[in-house]
Amino acid sequence: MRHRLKHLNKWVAFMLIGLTLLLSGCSELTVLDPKGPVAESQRDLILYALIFMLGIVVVVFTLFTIMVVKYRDKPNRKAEYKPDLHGNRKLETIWTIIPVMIVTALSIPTISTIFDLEKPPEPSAEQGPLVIHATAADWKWFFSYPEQGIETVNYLHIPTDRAIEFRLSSADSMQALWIPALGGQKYNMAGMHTTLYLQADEPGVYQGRNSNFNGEGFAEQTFKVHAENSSDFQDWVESTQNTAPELTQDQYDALLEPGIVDTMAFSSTHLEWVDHGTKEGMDYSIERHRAEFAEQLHLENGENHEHGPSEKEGGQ
Amino acid sequence: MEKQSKKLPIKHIIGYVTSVILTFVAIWAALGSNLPVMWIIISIFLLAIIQAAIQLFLFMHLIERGMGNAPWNMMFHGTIIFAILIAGSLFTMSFGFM
Amino acid sequence: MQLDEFFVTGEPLIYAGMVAITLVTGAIIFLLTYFKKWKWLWREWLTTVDHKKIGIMYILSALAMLFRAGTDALMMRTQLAFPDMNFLNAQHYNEIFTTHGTIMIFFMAMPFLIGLMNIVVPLQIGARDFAFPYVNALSFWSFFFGAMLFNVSFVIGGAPDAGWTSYTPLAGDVMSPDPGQNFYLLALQLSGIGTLATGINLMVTILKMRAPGMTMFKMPIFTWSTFITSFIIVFAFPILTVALALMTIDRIFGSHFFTLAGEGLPMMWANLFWMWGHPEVYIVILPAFGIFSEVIATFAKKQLFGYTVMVWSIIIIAGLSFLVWVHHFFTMGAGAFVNSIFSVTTMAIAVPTGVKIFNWLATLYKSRIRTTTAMMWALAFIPSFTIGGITGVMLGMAAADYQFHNSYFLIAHFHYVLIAGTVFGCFAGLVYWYPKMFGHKLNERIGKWSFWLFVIGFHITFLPQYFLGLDGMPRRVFHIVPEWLPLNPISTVGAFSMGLGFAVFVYNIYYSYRHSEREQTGDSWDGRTLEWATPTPVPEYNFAVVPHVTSHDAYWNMKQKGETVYDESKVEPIHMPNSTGQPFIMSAIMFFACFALVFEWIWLAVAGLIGTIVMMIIRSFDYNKGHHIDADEIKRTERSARGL
Amino acid sequence: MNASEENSKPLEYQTEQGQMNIVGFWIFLAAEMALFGTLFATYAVLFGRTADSPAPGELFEPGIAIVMTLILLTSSFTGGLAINDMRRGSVKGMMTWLLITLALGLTFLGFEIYEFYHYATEGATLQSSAYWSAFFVLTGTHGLHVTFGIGWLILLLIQLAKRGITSVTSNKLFIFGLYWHYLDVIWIFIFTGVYLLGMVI
Repeated sequence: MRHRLKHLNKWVAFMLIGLTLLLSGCSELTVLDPKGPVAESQRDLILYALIFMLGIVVVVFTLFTIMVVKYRDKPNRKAEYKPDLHGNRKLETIWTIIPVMIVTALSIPTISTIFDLEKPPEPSAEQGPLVIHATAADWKWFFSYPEQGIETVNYLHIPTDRAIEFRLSSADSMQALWIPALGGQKYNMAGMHTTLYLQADEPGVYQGRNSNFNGEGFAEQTFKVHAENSSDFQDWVESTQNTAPELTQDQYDALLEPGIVDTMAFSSTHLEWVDHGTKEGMDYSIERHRAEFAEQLHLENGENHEHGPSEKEGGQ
Repeated sequence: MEKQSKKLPIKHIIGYVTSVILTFVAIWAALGSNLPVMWIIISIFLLAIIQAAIQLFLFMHLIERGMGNAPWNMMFHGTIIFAILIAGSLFTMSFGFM
Repeated sequence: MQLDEFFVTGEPLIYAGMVAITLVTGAIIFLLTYFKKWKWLWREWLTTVDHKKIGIMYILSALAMLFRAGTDALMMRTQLAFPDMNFLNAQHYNEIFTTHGTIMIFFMAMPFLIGLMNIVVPLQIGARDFAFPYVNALSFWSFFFGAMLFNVSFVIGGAPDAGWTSYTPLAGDVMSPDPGQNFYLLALQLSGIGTLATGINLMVTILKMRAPGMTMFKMPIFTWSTFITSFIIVFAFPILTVALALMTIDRIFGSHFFTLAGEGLPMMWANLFWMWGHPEVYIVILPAFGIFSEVIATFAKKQLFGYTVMVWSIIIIAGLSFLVWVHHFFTMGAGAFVNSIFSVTTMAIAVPTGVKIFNWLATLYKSRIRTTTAMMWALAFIPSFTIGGITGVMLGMAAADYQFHNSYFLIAHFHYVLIAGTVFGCFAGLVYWYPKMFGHKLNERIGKWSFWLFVIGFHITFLPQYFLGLDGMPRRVFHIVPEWLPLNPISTVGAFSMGLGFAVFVYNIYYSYRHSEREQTGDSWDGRTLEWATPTPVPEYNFAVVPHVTSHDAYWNMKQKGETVYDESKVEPIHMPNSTGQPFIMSAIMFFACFALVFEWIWLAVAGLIGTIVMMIIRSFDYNKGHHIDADEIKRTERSARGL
Repeated sequence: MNASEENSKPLEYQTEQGQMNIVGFWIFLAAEMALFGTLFATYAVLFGRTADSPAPGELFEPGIAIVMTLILLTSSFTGGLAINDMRRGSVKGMMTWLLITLALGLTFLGFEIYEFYHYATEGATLQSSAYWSAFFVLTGTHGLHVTFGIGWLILLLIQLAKRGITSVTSNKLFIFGLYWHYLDVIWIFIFTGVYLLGMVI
């Protein structure tokens, strides 16, 4: 028996080494490598939970190994055999109370984080959050900056160290805005507004996408997020205001047709004539493109374009 | 067997008369009274629940010898599911977005 | 309608599928004719109301569906192996993952478990059949024709492509105008009615037909889990019925429940779907818990630890299953308060589940473990399911779920619970009860090969997917990008290992049929519950004499006391229901009606509906009372089966 | 259970199968509770989503709804009297009450069809808006249940006329009685939740 336990120790050591390696590898994973306070609070919550979970795994796996190794039926087995052991109140109470305590320990930070996520992250500058309307349409993104009076398609510029208030809605199917490096997702739905607060602390280019399946072009509905410091952002806003064309309703209607489009920029927003997040605006797109929704793209991998909209940015 | 049921089924008649009265009270509460809307809603649903109970117990013999516990048990849980479905849907689909 | 619109054209893979279907169908027809088995097929199988035969048909269908949906999975994994794969295009990939999910849940997991319940529950409680054998046959055939209707979409009309959750408005008539989605709606409706009927049937059977002395808390644990599962079915399936009907009315008759026009509310579909959908996952996991409890107790040669607590934890899980549905759409933005409530209810499920895990471990304590294949499936379940369970708790934390949702983390989680729970459970149950069903065991050596291939493959497939999810890989994309490279090919390799494991499992069925020793006694594993008290093969009336039960390990106690279940002096004539072709014919007519409705041929559908009503009227006027098996015949059967 | 106790039970309970049928039907009714609960939930959530079609308060007429309620309530009552007579063994009384129940059921259905037709002419149909879809499907599902019940009752009347009151026929009629009362329970909630509420708000 002692001999076997020694083996067990070796295994445990192996597992711990493996675990450390695994965790160091994890810091490469987008979700566990946050670039802003929202993603950071979610990462912290995940790691906090992970500690408890690994504890449970260690306990269960150890008990399991001991039971299976020790009580296997084989010749010359010395372990005790008690076929009529039918239960033990005390033990069962203990392993009811422990999960209850773990669940409580997980619930408290979860709930406080849930409420925090509904507010802009702690203001790092005195100005309020930057409002961006993120409107999804099959299979593209419109980002409208109402205060700046500009609109981009399939790419996004945001200032660092300032909270972004995304007002999410959809022109047609249900979609979700997800920028894993900056924080979790929320759904875009026609006829509804959802609000998502995100913030970038480090300048950089991050991947964003629609994460909720919505048909053929789903895999290509991605965009790049350019996080830059506020003066660079201001420069970009001004140059877009000055050089990009105005968005006309006809052009916008044409863009709504289901399909994949390149990046673009405009010096006005579609919010002037329709807000898909209201009951009045929810059938705007299907009223115009009913026939096109029935058509197929025949999208093949690698065809049409290289994984999502091209790097080139429109309007500049 | 004859003794089981009387010529004049008192239970049924009581149930019927009460139901008719309750119906008219509900109609009066909804259309004729000046109660605040919230109170109207609560009171008419209370009246509906009483009427449903009359149907179940006086007409449908929910509790009757020889049937065991399954019928009332299932109806009890059915009522809970009924409530979860309506209240839960309103809670998530309407309340959450207000 | 043009013929080339009717049949799916232009896909080499689907042409290959058509050829395969034609060949297989041709081969079956040829073999049946050549061996003159048509009459046998009709008399012994299509018209049977015997719960054991119906159970076998359920399991065979489920295995076929596992093959079909497993092939889908392998095709998906092939496409996702490398970033530049062009094995499936976007549309085809969407169809494949939709059918994979739908078939696995509705036409594999549920019928497999219901098949096991069919065979085992009446035997475990000492009953002669179901409470309503006719309805049982009807349930099976409506499931079977529902499955056929769904699979027909593959070659006729086009497969559904909106995901197994079919979220509106994507699945509505504007964005999915093809008949594919109608196939989904009507096939699920048809088989769902059968499931509901089975739920009611099993509840009444368990409530009313238990052997004398078997109080509720002396029922075997698998019977308990079946009872609670049936309870969930009774309350959850009507929700699905309504949700499917509403979407069908939306699509075919132009109403506005889930549409964008007419101020419809697409998210209401998600709400209704998950109000059914979350109880549904417990419908497929609780029976598996029951199977593991039986298998572990038998092969550990020890009483189940904490029987009462095990039962109560099932009941609590069932209750909570109706209170957590919102965690499937935390990201819908219903507000912090709503999300907090459902976070807590979700995590609360971990408590009874955790208790069960520890009770299983405690059952192994001071036991004597025989590592048969069935036991190995059950043992593999404990650690694998633990991983699935704890990641489930993490997904239940709404704030963290915003990052996990729609990602491969979620995919990994539910495959960890559904494969390690349900699929391992089905395999454990099948191996365990196989001798009772077919009169011979499955070969142990080949069984262990299939076990190791499948279990190792399973972990290689799904463990990497947790990390892919954390790396931002969303579910349902039809190609990967180079950043997700090293883990995706690994996952694909694992999937093929699972496929191989399944192939070996099926080969084992064939091999054992040819070579396994036939069972001499009814008690193949030194069992504990009443099903092992019957002779093998089980006579159609199950128990010549209904046993008297004193504990939840009824047969074990009888063996300990040296009692026998069979007392020839107590044999009396037994009343049995007659075989009937009505359930088969009625389901076939419903299939016809649903098929017509898929293509919106309303008058044909109405004709089918009238046909169904006529069948119901015929049934209403049918006062057939069944037949009796006389005592002498029973004695003869028992003597030869028991070798007396 | 001894023989005398067994005999003191009503006829419809006397066979094993009869008892199972009744318990099974109660479980079915519990499932129907979930079914109608889902429809009510849909109705409640879609309340107010009338788009361009008329609001319910404009179209609902208290008169029709009250008359329909009283008809169905009375038919539930007469159905109960039929069961009472069945237990007394009075075939004639039972058949009379059943025929009255049938007539009331048909009248109810007639009113409902008229009501639907009336709304359609006023511009509220299944296709008008989310609210009206929910209204027609909720009340329509109840109406379909009533229609089914009427068909069922006709079949039972034929069987009762042919076979009289036996353990099998009485079992069937008792189960039909449960169904018929249950439809009234549902209607009470439709009357309250749809008509009264629609006129209050």
